Amino acid sequence: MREEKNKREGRKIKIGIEGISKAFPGVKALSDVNLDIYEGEVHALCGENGAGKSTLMKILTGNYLPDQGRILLNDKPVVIRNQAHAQELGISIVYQERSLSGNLTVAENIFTNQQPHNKWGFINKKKLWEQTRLLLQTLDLAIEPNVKVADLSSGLQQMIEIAKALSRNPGILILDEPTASITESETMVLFKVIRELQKKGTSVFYISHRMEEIFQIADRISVLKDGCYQGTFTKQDTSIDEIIRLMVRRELKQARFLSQAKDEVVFEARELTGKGFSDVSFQVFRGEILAFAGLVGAGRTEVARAIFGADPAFFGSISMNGKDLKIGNPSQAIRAGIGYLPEERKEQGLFMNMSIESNIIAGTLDAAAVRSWIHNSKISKIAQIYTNKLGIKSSTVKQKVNELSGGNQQKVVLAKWLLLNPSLLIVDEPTHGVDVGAKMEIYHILHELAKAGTTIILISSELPEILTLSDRILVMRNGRIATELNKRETTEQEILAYASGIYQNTKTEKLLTN
Amino acid sequence: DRNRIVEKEARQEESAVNPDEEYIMVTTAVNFPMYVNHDQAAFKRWGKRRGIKTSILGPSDWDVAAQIAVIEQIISTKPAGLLINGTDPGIAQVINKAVDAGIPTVVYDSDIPGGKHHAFLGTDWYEIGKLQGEAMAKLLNGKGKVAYLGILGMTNMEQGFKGLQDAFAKYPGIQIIGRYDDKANVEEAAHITSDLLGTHPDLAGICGFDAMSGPGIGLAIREANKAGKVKVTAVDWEPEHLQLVKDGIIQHLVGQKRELFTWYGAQFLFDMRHTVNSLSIDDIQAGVVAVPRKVDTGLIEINQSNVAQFLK
Amino acid sequence: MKRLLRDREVSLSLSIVAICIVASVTWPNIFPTFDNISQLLLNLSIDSIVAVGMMILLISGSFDLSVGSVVAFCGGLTAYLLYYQGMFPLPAILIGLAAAGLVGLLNGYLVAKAGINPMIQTLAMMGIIRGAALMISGSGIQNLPPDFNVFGQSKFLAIQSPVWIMFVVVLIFHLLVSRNIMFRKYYYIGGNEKAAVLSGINVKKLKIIAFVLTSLLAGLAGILLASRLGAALGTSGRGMELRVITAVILGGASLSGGEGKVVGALLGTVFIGVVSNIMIIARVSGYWQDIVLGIILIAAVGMDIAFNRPAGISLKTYLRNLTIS
Amino acid sequence: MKRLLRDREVSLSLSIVAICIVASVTWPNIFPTFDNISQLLLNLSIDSIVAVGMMILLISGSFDLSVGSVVAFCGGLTAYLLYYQGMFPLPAILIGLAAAGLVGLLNGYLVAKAGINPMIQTLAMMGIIRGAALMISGSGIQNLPPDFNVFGQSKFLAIQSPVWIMFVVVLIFHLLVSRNIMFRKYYYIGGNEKAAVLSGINVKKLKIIAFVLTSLLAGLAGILLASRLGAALGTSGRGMELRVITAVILGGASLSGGEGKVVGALLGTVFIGVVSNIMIIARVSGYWQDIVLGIILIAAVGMDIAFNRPAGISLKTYLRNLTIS
Ligand SMILES: Nc1ncnc2c1ncn2[C@@H]1O[C@H](COP(=O)(O)OP(=O)(O)OP(=O)(O)O)[C@@H](O)[C@H]1O
Ligand SMILES: Nc1ncnc2c1ncn2[C@@H]1O[C@H](COP(=O)(O)OP(=O)(O)OP(=O)(O)O)[C@@H](O)[C@H]1O
Ligand SMILES: [Mg+2]
Ligand SMILES: [Mg+2]
Repeated sequence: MREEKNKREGRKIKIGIEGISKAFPGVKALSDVNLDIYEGEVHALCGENGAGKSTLMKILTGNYLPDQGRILLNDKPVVIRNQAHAQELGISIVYQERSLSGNLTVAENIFTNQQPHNKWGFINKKKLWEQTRLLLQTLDLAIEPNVKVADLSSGLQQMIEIAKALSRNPGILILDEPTASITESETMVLFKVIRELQKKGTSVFYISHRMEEIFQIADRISVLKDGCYQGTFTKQDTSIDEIIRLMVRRELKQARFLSQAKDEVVFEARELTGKGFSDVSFQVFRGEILAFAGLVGAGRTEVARAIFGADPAFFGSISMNGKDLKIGNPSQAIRAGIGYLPEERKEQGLFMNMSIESNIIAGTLDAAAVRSWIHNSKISKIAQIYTNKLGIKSSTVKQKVNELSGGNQQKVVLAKWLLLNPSLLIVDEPTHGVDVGAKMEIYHILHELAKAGTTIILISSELPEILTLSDRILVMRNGRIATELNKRETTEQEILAYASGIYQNTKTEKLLTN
Repeated sequence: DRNRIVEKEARQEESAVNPDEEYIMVTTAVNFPMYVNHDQAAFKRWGKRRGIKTSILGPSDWDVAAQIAVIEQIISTKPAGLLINGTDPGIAQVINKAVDAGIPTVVYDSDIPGGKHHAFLGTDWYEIGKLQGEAMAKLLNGKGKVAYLGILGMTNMEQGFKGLQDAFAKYPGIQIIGRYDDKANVEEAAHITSDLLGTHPDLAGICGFDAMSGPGIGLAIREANKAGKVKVTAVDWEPEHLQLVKDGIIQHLVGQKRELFTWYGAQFLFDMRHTVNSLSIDDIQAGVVAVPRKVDTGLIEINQSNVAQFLK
Repeated sequence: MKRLLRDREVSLSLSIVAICIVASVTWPNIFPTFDNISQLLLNLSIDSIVAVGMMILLISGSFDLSVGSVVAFCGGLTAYLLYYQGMFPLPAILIGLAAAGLVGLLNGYLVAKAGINPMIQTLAMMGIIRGAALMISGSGIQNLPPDFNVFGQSKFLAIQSPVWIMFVVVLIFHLLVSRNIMFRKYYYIGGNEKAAVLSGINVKKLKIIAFVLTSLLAGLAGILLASRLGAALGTSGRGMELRVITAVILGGASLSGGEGKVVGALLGTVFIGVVSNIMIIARVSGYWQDIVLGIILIAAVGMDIAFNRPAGISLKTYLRNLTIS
Repeated sequence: MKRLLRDREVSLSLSIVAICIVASVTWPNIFPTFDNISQLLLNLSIDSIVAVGMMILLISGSFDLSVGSVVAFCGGLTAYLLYYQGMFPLPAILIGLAAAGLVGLLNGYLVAKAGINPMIQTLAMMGIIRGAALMISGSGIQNLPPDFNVFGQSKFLAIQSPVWIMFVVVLIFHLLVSRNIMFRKYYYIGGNEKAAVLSGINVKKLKIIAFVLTSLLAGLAGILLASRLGAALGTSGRGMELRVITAVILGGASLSGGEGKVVGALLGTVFIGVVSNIMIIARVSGYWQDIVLGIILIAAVGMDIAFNRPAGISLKTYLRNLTIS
């Protein structure tokens, strides 16, 4: 039967997923999912946060055993026991969450399990580094193989994850939201690589919440909704809107936000200089959404962390509502009314082993306390309000966040900051791994904040996001502000051009020469 | 005639003392109060009297290997004499090493079988155990359950226990219900004792064998106010022990004359170094050692009757 | 119910109760007597008070090896002031506690601010303070004034004061840690220090406070011990650090931080206390004591883990997974 | 250069050299003599061998408190077989090592597979094995056969065999850990265990191996000690665990894992060894030796941190940041 189908399609099926179900305490993550991927095909998986995409992929990589159903590899049923076994079968994955050891070098992380070695098991460093260089070149990365991964920006770390997956030159490559923390230009590189792999007959599962990407790279698109399979479509005979409809089961209208900026300067940075950035000066107005664009490692996060007092600034000054600020640590920043939503939710944003409610209340315990005595019921109440407001999917607010899907985790971090309600909120990759529906919700939330007079600095690597949400755009390059653009008259191309240094306006030229 | 000889010796001594002549005492658990207040105090006092440099070295924990390490490191600096606390038979080798290096070497407290040290001053732990046993037997008029507290795995205490057993052998009515390791730690000793009191209502007596057994047992007995009901014998006569005897909580103490170990030990070293008594033309050539080989300084027994004499 | 069994406090209490029942049945007129139980509690009161502080430190993700030395030091200093300076109990005690607090401040400052590894810092401090303690109390200080000894020797409702003090300390800190804003923050610090900093929690300050608290409680324990003994001994508190940390971890804390409740600390010490008490009833003596205690410790934790195995895995599969390599 | 100073191995070596120079100037004809140095090395050889295993464990993110007991146990067992069973050295040694390996296997299995907290597991094991050691060798066994003692007492190039064995062990494991594909994986496990699992590394198996190795090395140390002293001490290895862990952390490891090199373990023990040797020469004893050692420890680590402060911060600012609360 399957044979016939193959013939009909005229293509060989690499992996067949048949009636796979998987339940976790409290949730049915997958129920009776059937889909298959051809040899040399790019197969996109779409679905809301918590739809079960990652779970399905983790079954293919032996992280979980399915409760029901079976996997066919080249038409032969296989039981994938563990990660190592999956690697033997030629399945390799870029996990949604980081799986790097920061204490080790780029080379060691990329070739974790198959470093070149002699018969005594001694590693051949020279060879290892050569191989690493080659691999990094294919990804256009100018990083030395012996750099500690912990010293890299999150964007670069993501590229290392990709290199790691490629290093095993797999027959099946799974990319679980690979572009969540990298920028357009890296994405382009990634796509180039994918196309080449495709030619070599590698099958690629591609998970993303960015519809444009999916329609750029995928051959076929499958949709999951609450763990149920919604069908597979070839790119030609479907549309973004149809896919989204299947994902969220409701209409999403592209919102057009109009500026809420008043002409009252709330925050100003003068000649701010620190590790990874220098001479950064700018103003933000009340109710404005100011975007920072730039390539990976442009230094945007560093600027944000310096303003927030998380890292020291070596030089320069900042002022809030005209008054100069001396900020030594984040708690001072928060007291001064500045908030920062970090880009690395697992490492910097979340208390993974704690409940949703504890995470949401983390910054504002006194909101749930009377004379510094905590009322747990209050915490739950507050948490409940915000989980509803942001539509966080969870069995209860007492559930541990490490059991949540990536997107829902992101919403939990956001909730914490909404609760703190700062007058200047810096959001670093706020929709990092958030599904289209939720993304819209977050856009609305941010916009509502702006309307209510909160000033927002948006650091994002997603140009459409920047163009939808922001009022003004600062493009950073090599730790300096390359230019300032107005949302109305700019385009993605122009932003990219400045970010990558193709255009340089006179101001930056001066900076670059001296 | 003889008083001339005496003068001669006296003069010899005075003249011989040179400024960088140093006598070193090496012990383990160097900060252990009993050592500090008896052994080390007497040793220092001796040095002051003679106007001779004395040093005291050793690890602060009970760590025999470390004591050996210290001795080994000292040997290469050729001190005038070594006064070594005989903590464990395992130190025999390093003692011999010192002797072979031509350093006058005296061991105190417990003798070291197989050690070639020139002299030993101390008491027989077997004797300590025996005396305690007999005292306890008297206190119990020959019948009752008895428990043993001490540091397990230490030679001298093992000998002590043997003495205890042999003493009890004569009294079939006495039964040892168990040996307990209080790790020379007051809380442990108190802990074990009060558990014993709580769980063996018929317990008649407790024998403590390390310096902390007494105070620990005493504490538990007081808190269970079983003073006098359960008889206690222990070793050592530190202030806290004496206090407990005075309060009638400990009935019998067997103590050592530790001051004498080190005072005469040091004197022996000095006499060897200065050949104060040469018994031959050349004692070293003749293989003669001109100090006593073994000195038993004897024991002190303390109970209600004489405790007042010891309380300062 | 299943949910309930999941936290260590409950499972540990249950196993303690179970053991006690068995013991009471086996030795009906030895174990469950009032004397035995009150003695048992008295013995673990000192450790428990120290364990409370240690629990808070472990929740915040660090620990303190110098507690044993602080016990000796604080007791010694107080005794010194009472005996040689003829001070009144209260001022002597206060000065003693202040000194203990200072030690904690030093530990906390050097760990939190200068970033010295807690292991090295507190181990070094353990040596330093032990030296100081021995210097002060020399051969031990006896005959402490009765009006100081009442503090640790008086009884209330036929139970010794240290036991009451222990209960009060545990109660107060259990409430604080579970309900108070400041103390709640230690869970965040232990859970994810980076995130705690970015959430505006003043991590360094709180860490220092935790170390100070631990030292203060150790100091209190030392003073109690001295007044129980009516004497201060320079050697007291030896080896306490590991004993206490073990009890605390047994009580649900983890060296990586973020977990544990204060009652857990008490339960941990109680568990160990009960076991060693029973061993003496059972005539387990000599070398066997440590062996048996060790085995029981491992067994207790092992079973706890087996019962809290991930849902959906049968005990059979769980055990099979253990066996196959 | 700056980069170089950053790793602990270099900075520690430098401070060791500095201290040695000062000592050589102060006591020109005591400290820098061949006798003293070789004696110094001999004394730290035992600890160093244990430290190597501990370093590997710490790199993988756990630790072992039972090493001290294993030293006593393995030495005692071997001595027992030699003395009471009249065995030949080689088989006795092999059986001793096998027993040590078994202990490690048990620790590793219960920690890695059953998921028992390493602190509790190894502390319990410490008690169990100490008990076993005392049972076997009681208060120690003397007069071991000469053909066993050669093992630890023979000299080569005027230096005692334990020193050579130490160097060989350090060298081999340094090479393995820094270059070998299997040992290298411990850095992944310690760095990010989850990631290691996700990358398909057999974490459990490797952890078990690490524990076995540590016990084997402790066993070797115990046998060496016994044959060096010609006797098995009942109390040997007491308190060794903390001493060794401190040395290893001083040598660049961290309790959270993923950091450290094997030479670091050696440097750590050497540092402590040199300091205590100098204290002996300087006749520092009694209360002061722990105090001095503690202060030096803290100072050493504190300075190391101050020198490796984040780039761009002047020492002045760094110190100011330390002062202001
Ligand atoms: N280890 C786990 N324990 C309990 N529940 C889990 C676990 N992992 C996932 N889940 C639940 O399973 C469901 C599917 O999660 P999954 O991560 O597959 O979603 P996803 O499609 O990847 O979402 P996202 O796009 O946000 O990554 C979610 O409801 C999640 O809460
Ligand atoms: N080429 C590179 N080699 C090594 N490290 C780099 C490189 N580029 C950037 N980094 C690291 O990244 C830091 C800047 O990244 P940062 O995250 O601040 O930039 P970003 O614009 O926020 O990037 P992202 O978009 O990933 O957030 C630098 O301080 C440096 O540590
Ligand atoms: Mg996912
Ligand atoms: Mg960034």
